[in-house]
Amino acid sequence: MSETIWLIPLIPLLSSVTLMLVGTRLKASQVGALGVGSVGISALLTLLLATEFMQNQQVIQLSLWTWMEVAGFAPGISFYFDGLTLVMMSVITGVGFLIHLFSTEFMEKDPSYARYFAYLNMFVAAMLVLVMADNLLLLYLGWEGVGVCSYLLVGFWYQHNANGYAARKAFIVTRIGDTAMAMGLLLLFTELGTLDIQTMVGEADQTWQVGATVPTIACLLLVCGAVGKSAQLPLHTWLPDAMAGPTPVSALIHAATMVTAGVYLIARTHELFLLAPIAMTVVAVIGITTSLMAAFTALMQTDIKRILAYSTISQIGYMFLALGVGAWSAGIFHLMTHAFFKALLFLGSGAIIHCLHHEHNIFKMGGLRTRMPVTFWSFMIGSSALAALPMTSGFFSKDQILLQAYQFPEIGPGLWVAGLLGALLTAIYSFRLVFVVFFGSVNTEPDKDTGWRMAVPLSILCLLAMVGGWFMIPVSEVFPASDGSHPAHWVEYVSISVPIVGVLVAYLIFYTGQLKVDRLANSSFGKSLGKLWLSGWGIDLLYDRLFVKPYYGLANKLKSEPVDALYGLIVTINQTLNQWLSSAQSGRMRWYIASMVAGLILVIMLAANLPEGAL
Amino acid sequence: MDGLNIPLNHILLVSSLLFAIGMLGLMIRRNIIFILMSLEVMLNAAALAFVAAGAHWGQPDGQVVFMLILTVAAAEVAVGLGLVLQVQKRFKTLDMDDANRMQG
Amino acid sequence: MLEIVFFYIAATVALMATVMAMTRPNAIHALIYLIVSLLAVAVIFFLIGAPFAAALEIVIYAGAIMVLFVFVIMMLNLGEKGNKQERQWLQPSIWAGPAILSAILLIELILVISQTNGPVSVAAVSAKQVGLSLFGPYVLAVEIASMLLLAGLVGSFHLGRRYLDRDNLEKQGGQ
Amino acid sequence: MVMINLILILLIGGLLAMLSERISDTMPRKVAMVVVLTDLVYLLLCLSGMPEITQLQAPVANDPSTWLMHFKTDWIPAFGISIELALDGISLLMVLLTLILGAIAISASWTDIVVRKGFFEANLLWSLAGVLGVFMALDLMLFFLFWEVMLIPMYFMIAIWGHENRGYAAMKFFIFTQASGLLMLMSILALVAVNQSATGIWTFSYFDLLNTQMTEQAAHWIMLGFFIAFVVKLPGFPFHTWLPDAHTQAPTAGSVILAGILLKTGAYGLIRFAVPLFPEAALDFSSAAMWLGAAGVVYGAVLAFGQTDFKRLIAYSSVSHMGFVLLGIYAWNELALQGAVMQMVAHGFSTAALFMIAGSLQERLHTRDMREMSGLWQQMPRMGAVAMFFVVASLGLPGLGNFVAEFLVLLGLFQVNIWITVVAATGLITGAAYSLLLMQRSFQGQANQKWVDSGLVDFGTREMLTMAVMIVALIFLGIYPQPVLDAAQPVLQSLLNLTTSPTVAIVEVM
Repeated sequence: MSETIWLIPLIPLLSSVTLMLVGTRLKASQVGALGVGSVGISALLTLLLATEFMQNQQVIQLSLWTWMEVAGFAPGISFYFDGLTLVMMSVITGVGFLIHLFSTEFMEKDPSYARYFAYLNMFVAAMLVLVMADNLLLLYLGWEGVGVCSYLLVGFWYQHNANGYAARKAFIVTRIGDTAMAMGLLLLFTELGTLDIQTMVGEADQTWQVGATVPTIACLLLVCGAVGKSAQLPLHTWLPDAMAGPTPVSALIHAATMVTAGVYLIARTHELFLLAPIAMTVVAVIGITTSLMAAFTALMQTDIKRILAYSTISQIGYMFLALGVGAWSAGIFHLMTHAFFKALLFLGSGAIIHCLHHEHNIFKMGGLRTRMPVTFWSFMIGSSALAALPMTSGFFSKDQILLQAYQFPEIGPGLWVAGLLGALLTAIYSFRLVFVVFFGSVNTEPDKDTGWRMAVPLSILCLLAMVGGWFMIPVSEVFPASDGSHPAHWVEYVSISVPIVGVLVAYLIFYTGQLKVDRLANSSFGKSLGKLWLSGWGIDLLYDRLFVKPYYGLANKLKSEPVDALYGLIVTINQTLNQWLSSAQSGRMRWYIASMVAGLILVIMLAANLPEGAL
Repeated sequence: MDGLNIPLNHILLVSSLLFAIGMLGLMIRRNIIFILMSLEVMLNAAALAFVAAGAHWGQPDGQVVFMLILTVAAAEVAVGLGLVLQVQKRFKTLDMDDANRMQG
Repeated sequence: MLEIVFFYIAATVALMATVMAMTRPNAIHALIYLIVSLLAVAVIFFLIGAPFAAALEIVIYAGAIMVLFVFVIMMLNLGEKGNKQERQWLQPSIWAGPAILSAILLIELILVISQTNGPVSVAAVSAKQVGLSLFGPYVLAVEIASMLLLAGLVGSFHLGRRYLDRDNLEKQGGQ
Repeated sequence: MVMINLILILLIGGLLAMLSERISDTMPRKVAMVVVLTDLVYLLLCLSGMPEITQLQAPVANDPSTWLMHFKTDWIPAFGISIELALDGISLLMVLLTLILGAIAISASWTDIVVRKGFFEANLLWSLAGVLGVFMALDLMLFFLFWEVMLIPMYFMIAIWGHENRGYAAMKFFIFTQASGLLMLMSILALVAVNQSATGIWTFSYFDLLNTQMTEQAAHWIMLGFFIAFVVKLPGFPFHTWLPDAHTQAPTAGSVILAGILLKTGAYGLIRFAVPLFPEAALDFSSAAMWLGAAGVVYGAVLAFGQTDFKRLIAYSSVSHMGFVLLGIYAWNELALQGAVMQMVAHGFSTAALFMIAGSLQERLHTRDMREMSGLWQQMPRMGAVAMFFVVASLGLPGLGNFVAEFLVLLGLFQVNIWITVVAATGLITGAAYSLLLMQRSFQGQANQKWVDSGLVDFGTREMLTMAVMIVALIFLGIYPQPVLDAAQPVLQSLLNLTTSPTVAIVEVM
């Protein structure tokens, strides 16, 4: 098995290429079989691999060929497999498989069915390469690969310009982070002479002191990449717009897998970050700030997918918080559980959208509890997990994060309080969604309920979202063990009770209506605050003014090619000269004579001044 | 022919003056006839200088060149006046500027 | 002694006549001044011992060439209108610039000339001497000059004939 | 002799193609295709017969016998001018690229040339012959001759078969290249004269002129002459302004050859001549050259973003990409040089393909204005998919050739100057911006009813086959670039050895 792990990304890739080449000639059922089947096989292989790994705990390193070899720079097409990789691969292939299955029904009517699966398979392949890469350059290949797939899928319905805009925004904003990350790679290679992750961290340990400048800069550059990909402040603006893509895509790429690549990157290179405490603090601060910012924003959104998008940003903020405080395994754990419940929520919302004629506004839904029971229960479970209600998967992971954040030196309690506030908000917005959509009066009648291809993935994900918290992720070998001390019990109790309070608040406001917030909402302060939150703190607008518009302006201004004007000047000079000289050729006899005389005068003058015997 | 002789540079001075006047005429007149006349003056001034120089050295070369100049002047006037007639016929004027056909 | 006096008188006459020739609006008047100038130059030739040149000057220049001018001017029939126009053209603004240029050139020439010194030769150069060197060392130049004259002959014949062809004469007569 | 034959086949083939127009209207393109493929096969056969090819050993730069091929015969012995051709790894790569892209160019203009087809194909082949000569000539006079030979047919191609504003573009192209060619000639003569005064021997041979003794002042000026001549061709900022016009107005095959091959002659000249002939002077100049390169990267990208003309956008993207080549060359270490060579090859394919797509669009829509295109994917999904592939290739997607090139350049550059690297790296972002905009404006969005009604034809077999060649090439370069790197490595190593003489150390971190 260990020799064939390269098959796991290859199979979806081959399927993707096949679909691209001959997809239009295949029947829909064949396309579906190929698309789902390939990921299914990968999932199966991953499962086999997992069982093997659970028995022998053996790290696999497999080198296929040397990618390029120039002056000591020799990254390989080679894979590295350990517990962390296993977790990621399981999520990608497992959740990926379910989402593919879901898609066969969701996208059934789309004329570009084959193209959709081609992209989706390609994404799975790229994502697998990302997590399996044993060097940062191959990781970067996967990293950019998923970026392109994300671009293609967000802009899948290319006929609408808005989708194209969202897709480009997603790609370019993440590209900014990617470029910084590439600079990080350059720095790391220049300093350490390799990009091979395992060798590199070994070198780094020997070369650098904790807190030295170079690793700090390198780590911060990597963080830039992670921030872009994982939609954290300040590069988060693309994710809400990326919801323009088909909903299963949002579930797979923009909730479960790709956006967590940043978390994976930091976890993978955590040995470097341990050398750069400043970078870690930065990660923690970015994480918690993003988390709060996104949670406030999610409170005000009306588009079901945008709520989930901001919630994703917020949850990834928690993961960043975990990484920043050194709670590596908690971060990865949350990554996994988040993949389960957020995929569930997205697929659930996909089901709603699918059955409600592409309605996105939650206030036009309502009362769907009885009409779509499977979806309702999915949402109930998903939201509970998201809000971290006790015994759900989200509870275990988020609890771990908060507790370890509390123990972080100096700013720990502060982070904890902020995290709690986030958790409260999370509970409120997630149950706001549930109460508005599933309770109350029916505003739009669904024309159908979900078919089995939607119901099965939903059910499995429900199960995972419930019991996922009991999984033991095999990362103890990867990350340094935490010191195992526990904070005071009251900290734990508070952490547990906050989400419940949140649900209660949501219940009172959005279900019974006993808690009136109208007066606050209608006050001028409340209004402007609401507006600010609705627009995502106006960051989009700010960037538009600060970067996008000036860039367009610059391009427009330069369009006429100022450099060419320089060469135009040469032409103008020549033309002027030509005019002068040709005006001398006027045909006026007297002018000619006068100039001849002038010439004569000159000649005599020169001749007279010449020294003796020169002539 | 004895006694004081005429200084060479005085003759050359006269020649220069004649030349300058001829040239001035050449530049200020627009009528072709006058231009031709001015040319004659200038040629004549040059001829004077040659003859004077020849006389200075007591050699015949100066006069030889004078004769050559004479032929040049004759030919020039013959052709020039022919052109004058043509110009008058075509342009109904003898003004050189009006006869100008260049697009300068 | 007398030659010197004559020389200065002749020179003065030549210069003044030339100036007059250059400034007359009437072509015939100008021409007559020019003839005077040429005659004065002929006197100078005679005085500096070039009697043959003086003779040629009178015969060919003052005689033949100037007569040619007279004929052409008569043919063109410029009249009073031409005079008026000429007067109009002789404004100071027109001749100021050329005058300055000419003056500069003149000064330069004078400066150059002032370096030479010495009188002209006592003995006259006879026509025989001239003839000998013409058909001796300068024979090639003579041939060229003859060709030039031939070309002038053909050219002027060609140009003049067109002017004097029949219908043109009729048109002129008709006017 | 092999090298002479390669050039002669093209020259005579051009003549045949021109004459074959009398047989039938479609004959010239077939003849041209056969000629180029014959040339390619001939080269490959000759190579396969050589044992050296399997173990490309480091050629000693100033010892021609260590090169892959070498040919020398007298031409004008009085001035030491000879017909000297030689082939090493880099030349070989460039020659192969030339022949492959030559075939692609002929395929690209299979149908869009309607007048004087014979003469067109002849010009194309002659231009290719000139390029081959440039890549192989090692006598400077011969090099200059070929330099001119490749330009004049190109001028005709733009001036006769170009688009609406061809006269202007052709003239601009001609003046720029001619002026730079003149500069090069002057530099060559100056170099030879300097060498003559030092050694007393007249020679134009590259091998003899290496290590010419000259004063620092002389070296600087002569180097600058070469530099400008090659950078105009490259084109580097600020000498690039002929390129957008020439590319935009040239017929498809012309654009393909211009972008794919002709630009590379500039880069080749820099690597082969401008730096090795004047190592110290080039070193002194390197940071200015690198800033120019970085400026080109950014400037090209910003201008590309502002364009509305499909071809013009690609043309500016070339400016941006060739900036990386300039950066790579003047960083002058193995990583960066390998990156520059890779970029030359990869950019050859990716841009040639984009120009082909532009040509196909022009043929179908009779416009290049992207404001009139929109949603073309719907009608031409195959063309759209192919365009998408090359667009992501040109924005440097890992796994495709351009990424390897750009990353290596940046990696090498980073060791030399960090700030230039930072500036150049922004090219990756702006590159994404204009590339995706191109895609958005032409193939995505609401389909323009005008084209829906007129019924557009998607790529056919011939076009897909041509594109497939380039797609496969780019993927291959992207995931297994080693053959190209191996071919160039010994040459670059020997050049580096030649220039990094004991006292000179190039590395200067921050």
